[in-house]
Amino acid sequence: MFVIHCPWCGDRPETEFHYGGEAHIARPEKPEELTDQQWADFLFMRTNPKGWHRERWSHSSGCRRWFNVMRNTHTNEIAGSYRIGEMPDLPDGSGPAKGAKA
Amino acid sequence: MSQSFRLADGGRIDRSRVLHFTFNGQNYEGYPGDTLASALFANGVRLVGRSFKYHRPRGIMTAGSEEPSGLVQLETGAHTEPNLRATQIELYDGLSATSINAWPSVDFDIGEINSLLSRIFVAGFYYKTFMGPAGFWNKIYEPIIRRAAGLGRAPEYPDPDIYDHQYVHADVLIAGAGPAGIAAALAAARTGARVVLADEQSEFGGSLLHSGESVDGLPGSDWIAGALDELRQHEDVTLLPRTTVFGYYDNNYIAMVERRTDHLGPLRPKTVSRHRAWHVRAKRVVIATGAHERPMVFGDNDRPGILLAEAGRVYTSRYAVKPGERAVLFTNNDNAYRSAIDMHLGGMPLDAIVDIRARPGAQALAWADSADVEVLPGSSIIGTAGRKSVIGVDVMATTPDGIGISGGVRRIDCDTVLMSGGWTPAIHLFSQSGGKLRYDSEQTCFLPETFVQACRVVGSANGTRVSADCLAEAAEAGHISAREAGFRARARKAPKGETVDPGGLQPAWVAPSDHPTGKGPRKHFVDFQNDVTAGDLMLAAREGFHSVEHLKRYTTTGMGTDQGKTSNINALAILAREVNNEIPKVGTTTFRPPYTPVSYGSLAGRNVGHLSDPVRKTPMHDWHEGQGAAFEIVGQWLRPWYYPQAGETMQQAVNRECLAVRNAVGLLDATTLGKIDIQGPDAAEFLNRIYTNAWKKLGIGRCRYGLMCHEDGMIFDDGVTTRLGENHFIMTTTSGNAAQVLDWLEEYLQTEWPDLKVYCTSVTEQFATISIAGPKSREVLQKLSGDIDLSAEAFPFMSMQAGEIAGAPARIFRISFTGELSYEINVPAFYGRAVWQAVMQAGKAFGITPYGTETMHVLRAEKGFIIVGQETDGTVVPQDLGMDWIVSKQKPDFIGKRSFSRPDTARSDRKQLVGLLTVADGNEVLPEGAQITEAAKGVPPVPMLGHVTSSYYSPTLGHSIALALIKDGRSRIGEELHAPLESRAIRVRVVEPVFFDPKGERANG
Amino acid sequence: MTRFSIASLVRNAMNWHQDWPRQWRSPQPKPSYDVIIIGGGGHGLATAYYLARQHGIRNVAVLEKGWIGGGNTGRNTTIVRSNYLWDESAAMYEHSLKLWEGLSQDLNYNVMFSQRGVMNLAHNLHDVRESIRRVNANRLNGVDAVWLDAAGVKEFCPIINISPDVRYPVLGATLQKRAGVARHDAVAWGYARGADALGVDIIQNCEVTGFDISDGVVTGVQTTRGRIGAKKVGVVAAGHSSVLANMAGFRLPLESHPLQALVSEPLKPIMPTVVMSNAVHVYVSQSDKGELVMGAGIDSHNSYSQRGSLSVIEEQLGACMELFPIFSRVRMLRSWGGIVDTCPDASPIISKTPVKNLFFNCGWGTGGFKATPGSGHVFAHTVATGEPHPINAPFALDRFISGALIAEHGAAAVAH
Amino acid sequence: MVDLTLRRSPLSGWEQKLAVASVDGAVALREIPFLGMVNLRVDLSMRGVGKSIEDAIGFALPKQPNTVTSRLTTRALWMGPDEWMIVAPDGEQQALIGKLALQLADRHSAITDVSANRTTLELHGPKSIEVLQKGCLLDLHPSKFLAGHCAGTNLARSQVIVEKIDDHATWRIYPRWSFANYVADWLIDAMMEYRAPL
Ligand SMILES: Cc1cc2nc3c(=O)[nH]c(=O)nc-3n(C[C@H](O)[C@H](O)[C@H](O)COP(=O)(O)OP(=O)(O)OC[C@H]3O[C@@H](n4cnc5c(N)ncnc54)[C@H](O)[C@@H]3O)c2cc1C
Ligand SMILES: NC(=O)c1ccc[n+]([C@@H]2O[C@H](COP(=O)([O-])OP(=O)(O)OC[C@H]3O[C@@H](n4cnc5c(N)ncnc54)[C@H](O)[C@@H]3O)[C@@H](O)[C@H]2O)c1
Ligand SMILES: Cc1cc2nc3c(=O)[nH]c(=O)nc-3n(C[C@H](O)[C@H](O)[C@H](O)COP(=O)(O)O)c2cc1C
Ligand SMILES: [Zn+2]
Repeated sequence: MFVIHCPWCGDRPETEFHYGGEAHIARPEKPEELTDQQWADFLFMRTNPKGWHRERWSHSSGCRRWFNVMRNTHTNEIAGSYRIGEMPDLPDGSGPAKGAKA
Repeated sequence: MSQSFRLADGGRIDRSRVLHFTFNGQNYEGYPGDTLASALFANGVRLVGRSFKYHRPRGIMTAGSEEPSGLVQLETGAHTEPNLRATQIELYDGLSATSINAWPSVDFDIGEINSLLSRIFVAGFYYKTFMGPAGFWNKIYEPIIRRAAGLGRAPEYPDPDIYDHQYVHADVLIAGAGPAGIAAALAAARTGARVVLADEQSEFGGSLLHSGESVDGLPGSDWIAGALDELRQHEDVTLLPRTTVFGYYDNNYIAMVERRTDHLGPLRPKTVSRHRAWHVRAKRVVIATGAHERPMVFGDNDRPGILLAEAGRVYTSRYAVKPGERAVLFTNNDNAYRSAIDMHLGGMPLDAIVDIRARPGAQALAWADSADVEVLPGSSIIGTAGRKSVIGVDVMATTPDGIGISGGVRRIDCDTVLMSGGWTPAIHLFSQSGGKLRYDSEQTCFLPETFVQACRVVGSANGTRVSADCLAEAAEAGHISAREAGFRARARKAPKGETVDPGGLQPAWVAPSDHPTGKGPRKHFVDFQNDVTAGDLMLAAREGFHSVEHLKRYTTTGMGTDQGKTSNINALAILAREVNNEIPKVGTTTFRPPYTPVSYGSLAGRNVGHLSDPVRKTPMHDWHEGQGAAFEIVGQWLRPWYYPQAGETMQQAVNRECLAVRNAVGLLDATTLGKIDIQGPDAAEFLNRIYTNAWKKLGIGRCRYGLMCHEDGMIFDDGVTTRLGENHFIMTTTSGNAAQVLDWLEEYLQTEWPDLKVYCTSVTEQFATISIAGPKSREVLQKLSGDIDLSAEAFPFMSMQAGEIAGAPARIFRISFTGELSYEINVPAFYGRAVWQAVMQAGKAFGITPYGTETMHVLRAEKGFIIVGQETDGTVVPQDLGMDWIVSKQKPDFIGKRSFSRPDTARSDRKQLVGLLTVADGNEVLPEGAQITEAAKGVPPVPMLGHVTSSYYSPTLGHSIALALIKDGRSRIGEELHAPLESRAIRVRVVEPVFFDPKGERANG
Repeated sequence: MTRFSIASLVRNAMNWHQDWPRQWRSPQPKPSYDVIIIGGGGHGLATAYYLARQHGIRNVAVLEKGWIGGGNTGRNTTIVRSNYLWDESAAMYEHSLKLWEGLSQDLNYNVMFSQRGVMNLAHNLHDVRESIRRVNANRLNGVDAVWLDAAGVKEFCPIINISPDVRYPVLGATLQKRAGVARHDAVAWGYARGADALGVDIIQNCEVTGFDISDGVVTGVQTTRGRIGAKKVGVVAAGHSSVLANMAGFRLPLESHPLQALVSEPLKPIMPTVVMSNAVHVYVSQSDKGELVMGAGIDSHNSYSQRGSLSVIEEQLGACMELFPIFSRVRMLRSWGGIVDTCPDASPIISKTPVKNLFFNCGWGTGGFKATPGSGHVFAHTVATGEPHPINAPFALDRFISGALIAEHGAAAVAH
Repeated sequence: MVDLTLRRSPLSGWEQKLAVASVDGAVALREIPFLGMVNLRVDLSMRGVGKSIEDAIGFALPKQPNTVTSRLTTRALWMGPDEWMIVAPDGEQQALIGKLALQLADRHSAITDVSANRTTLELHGPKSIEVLQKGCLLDLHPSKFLAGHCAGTNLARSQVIVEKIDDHATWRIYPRWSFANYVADWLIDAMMEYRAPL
């Protein structure tokens, strides 16, 4: 059970949070213009990386805010949290993925 | 004679009080401070159990939690506990224990026959046989194997004891309270840090409790007492004896189990948890868990009376008992001399030391010399004699390379053999933390190398062997840990320990014997619990099981209840030798929690029985209960299912309730519906995106039904939402989805559309909801609602009014889930009970009838209304339910829309909602979940068209009705199909899914 | 291959078992193979075995980054059943169950497939409805299934608590009698031995680190032991499937989650069958060695670390105490985790990919052990012929585009 | 006329049970029914909003997460960056709502009466921390969780709001209505061991 840093409430146990999967998968602005394949990409396809991962969490038992966490899925090391709309670099120096929405 | 092996004096036992206990039905005595193991030794009981596979007689081998073979079944009946280690059971008055895995008795065990077959029963033999003929495995072989396997017995009764949890934070948590742990705790506590110090034993002190060493010039026990006194002075120090640190999880989350009352025996208070699982989030962890001595692997090294050298000393020094009359030590290291000679000096004679090394250390020889104990260097015990006890050892000289033997056999009579193959630091917790190990070839053990979490390892656990160094490094670790946790104070002087060097060691993984290992009748046990011999390991290696993980699984070495604490290193060293690899390359198996077994009860804690999960009750619950309602579990809620009257069956009650609603008036507790208050200038736009239908033009005071889909187009929830003001809505959700819908709304607002100005607030629990339904509902309500005009014109269907009902502020929604004229009243939950009763009172004259969820289901099914989760299962889009009317064609986008046009979702022959009527017997109710086929019969796989989602007897219509999802169902209306059940098929006709009042006139009136 | 039998055991005992050969070789990788299978779990090894046996393709290597069977095959709760809801799944799992029924003899390796029955409990009316739906569907699909009421449940498993007073009382259960458990390690070893005997190279400690792809066609793999050429590559890497897909340049609809299991200390036989409960998230059986084997739910977050949270285990044991109050004093001996590749519809993917001659078999998530023989069998067909076997055709990747998902969440909520 | 005497709190009828569970000198538990509670959602960073609210309730809302500000008998608990729960004596909520509505009339905000949404349990005494720590994962140590702190969290299997009222180990626990009996049962159970000393 991790300690997750809520950008508002500080360090709290994982059981207070709800996991929301990979972050920065923006809902397409105009879904009707996408091919079925592109829509399937949005709906289902995930990077699911072994290593650094930007992911969404919601502090569901606390302040109910959604925010993002940078976590290494291999080691479970957590590098930090940031609010929706932000995009700090990952510890390995990589910035935002191309086309990713903050 | 009672306690004939008890030494005349000494030991940390309380001789002033005698404790009585039984083992295998025999009465014995012991003292407070004894473990069951020491008390058994005190009474000369050495045969304790039988081994797992060969049922060989076994005794106690250690004095601690690493014990592989001295396992017993404690107590009987509801209090019984299997597989406990005698070495960890604190003696209490009235204790009773028995041997396990022996039948009819430990003295005469039929299973010992396996021993004769042991030549066949080698590692993995069961993979090679018992394969045929077909069916024999289940019927013949497996039952026999199962009966032979297993150790103790599970209790047959529910547990009378309770268990709980405690969640705490610590600056420094210290695992193990030997001299190192205590020194670390002192240093950390002196800074003011919050310190938790835990030790699995009943007393703090670890090896100092028996080693006779001094600290700071004080006898060990005096130093411990002083240190504990000081620790108790610090407010923020928690001292936890009888507490095993069993798991080291991510982010320095430490799990421990405290045995709070086991040692009190039958006297224990029932209101206090027996075990408490501690969950500690620690800023820093200091691991001071000591080390385990390891056995020598030699011929028939498992007989009762053969034990670890250090254990011999523990029994004489700490418990003042002799494990036997005459002992021999077999070792490969100097330190064991010290243990054995201490024991000898303590009153348990040591006749000889057999040292596999040609040249024992000078210090060791001096110790032996001073105690006048004979040393046989360059010698090996090739085998032992005896059955239920060792009665002698056979010794031969080793060849100069140490691998072979030469010369004649010398028999040394003895009833106790001490063995020591060196020490294995207890790095279990460190490994669980994710830390990586390195191999130390001098000490022949694995030691911490790379740290992943914020911890330190000190003392014996760190491979530090000189006491003075242990104390110094521990004190430093305690201090630095506290400093890293934010506590600044100057370090004080570390306690000063003795500087005796424990001397050297020469690895000897298998002692040479008269037959090559594995090729003769002698067994060289490595894993004493699972009966894994050196021969088994060598066989596994020959068959290609070269990975240490394969070796473990093929032979089961290290998989017993001791998890190989004493055996793993020997096993992997033997493997390394067999495959010509280096020990560090072979590596260890994975260390996993728990360190020692933990009761399920303590992990479950208080989350059992009536506290296992919240039972959510509505404000009217007591009333329902008072009326004898039967309840349905819906998520965590309890909802009235139906209200049987005296003598009524469920069907009769439901019929009565249904008819009451259709003909007069009924009331339903609908409090569990989710309610979300939605406010903001963009609220209507938000609903437009969330629901499939249009919301912007909904008038104030008007209600509308909506469907929500997930992005994949599948229906997720439904409910009525009402516009309270230009920028203000109140949404209802299904009972089961209330929390999910709120989360879903927040998720979209916060992550996708932060530009929308909308606030959502859950008011599910703020309001009690009472649904009044039936032609008389207006009249009933009128009696309570004073000045609210309930006329159809003033208060039309699908609208809402605020006012006062029966003295409570209320919102009244004219909506209907039954198809009848109906009002849903929301009052602050405080008033729920009173208003409910007022409605009952007001309705009396009209025959008002409370109805439950079953009746609600029948009534809505008559109307063809769906229930999310019943007509839907995550694979259903609105169009499948014939609800195209609620899917906006105008809106450019809403959640789920894009998915409707995918090839499979756009198919015209998807499963569609239809009604079904039974053809032959109109009263027959189809089972919900019945599948629908074209033909009445067929050979599997029979093509299935769909299934019955809802099915009831409709008292209103006088026949049964059903809803079903049927492939291409809309175009099958009028067709006859079948519902094949186990023994017969029921003929059904496909009809429209609305059975009653298709025009909706009743609700509208 | 030396045949295993009681006779050969006795014969070898005479010689203190000195003559048993290796169960599989440990060859050096050849420069290239007709087929490379990535992943030496049960599914990968079974695929190799059936490629060699059914399709005569013997120039095959199985590349395993660690030790064979060390992935989910070696860490699962070993429940084998075929009572899935949808036709496509029933066909797949029943195909597999039929292979299980002859597997020990086929492999000449005792995989201890024990058909002691599996019960899936129902705790509320919704469960009951869904259970009956599944029982009916199963029967029509030729999968044995019965519905038991609470008394029937008690009769089949006398130690279960069916008191109506517990928080989530047992209202009944579906029972598949032909279902049961098997010895997980033996499955990997048995297939390995069988495949090896047919000429398949099993190469351990060989991690695939990249694919050689030219003009959209796979030509080989990069490994920690060098490049190995291949005409075709089948990836059967369970929790690591996404990692391999990412190497090949595409994404999969998978998330990797920790799933934990635990065993108790060994006990004398007490648990006669397998009991699963989706609603309270617990499943229990007892191994032949005597441990109670139990599984938990997945940790919600993605992770490739084979460890989960204690809280998940605690929750599951709370549920267990409700069903089996007599286990309260039993003790947990060991707990561990695996990495499961969960798929949005809780069904597997056995499919061609955007790269020619590169095939994936993944997405089994929390419940693929039971499918080991069947999955290997149809995947071998897919790899050998380049086209899916009729049984795995519906499980192709394109279902995520068309929307034709096979939603087995009901059967698979804690699907094992 | 609204009739206040008709009201029942989720733990009406539990008074005796809670009193019996309380142990002198160790830990005591009671329900404080019917406290007025108003949920307020608004963006405090909008100009003038802070002042408007101060005018309405007589003091400033806490900006510091998980803290409480108060004046006399009215307290404002930080619930989220744009969410507060204002707790006032029974009967004052309507006036509060009126004043807030007036002040925030032209502002995007949501003022919701949630007085019945949760009830209030008060736990007090030297053993109160130990009791809570049987099911609460927060660090409740007196040096960490101070008087005037509050938090949304879980207590055993229920979501609750926990507030520390004073420096003398007095806690308020706000469970949702339908969880109140569970939380009360759980606390009574957790207090049990102090009745019989170990
Ligand atoms: C705790 C737990 C309980 C479960 N219980 C059940 C159950 O009761 N019933 C059931 O049916 N299923 C169950 N499952 C699921 C089941 O274990 C899996 O679906 C199944 O074993 C998958 O088999 P596999 O051969 O595909 O995968 P694995 O056995 O995981 O094999 C994949 C192999 O690929 C290797 N690999 C990965 N990447 C590479 C690379 N780059 N190069 C080379 N090799 C690589 C891995 O090392 C691994 O050995 C459970 C799973 C878990 C974790
Ligand atoms: N390594 C050796 O070769 C060796 C051998 C014998 C004695 N010694 C001596 O032992 C002393 C070292 O002291 P130390 O404090 O490091 O070790 P120690 O053995 O004295 O103490 C370790 C303590 O940790 C406890 N413990 C172990 N695992 C635990 C767990 N998971 N949870 C809770 N408690 C646990 C044990 O009960 C024990 O009390 C020195 O004096 C040293 O000379 C060392
Ligand atoms: C069905 C089954 C039964 C097991 N029984 C035991 C057991 O009796 N003793 C034991 O130590 N481990 C047992 N294990 C767990 C393994 O030791 C090991 O933890 C598991 O295979 C995961 O590997 P790892 O812990 O090395 O990562 C069992 C595992 C499974 C899947
Ligand atoms: Zn927060």
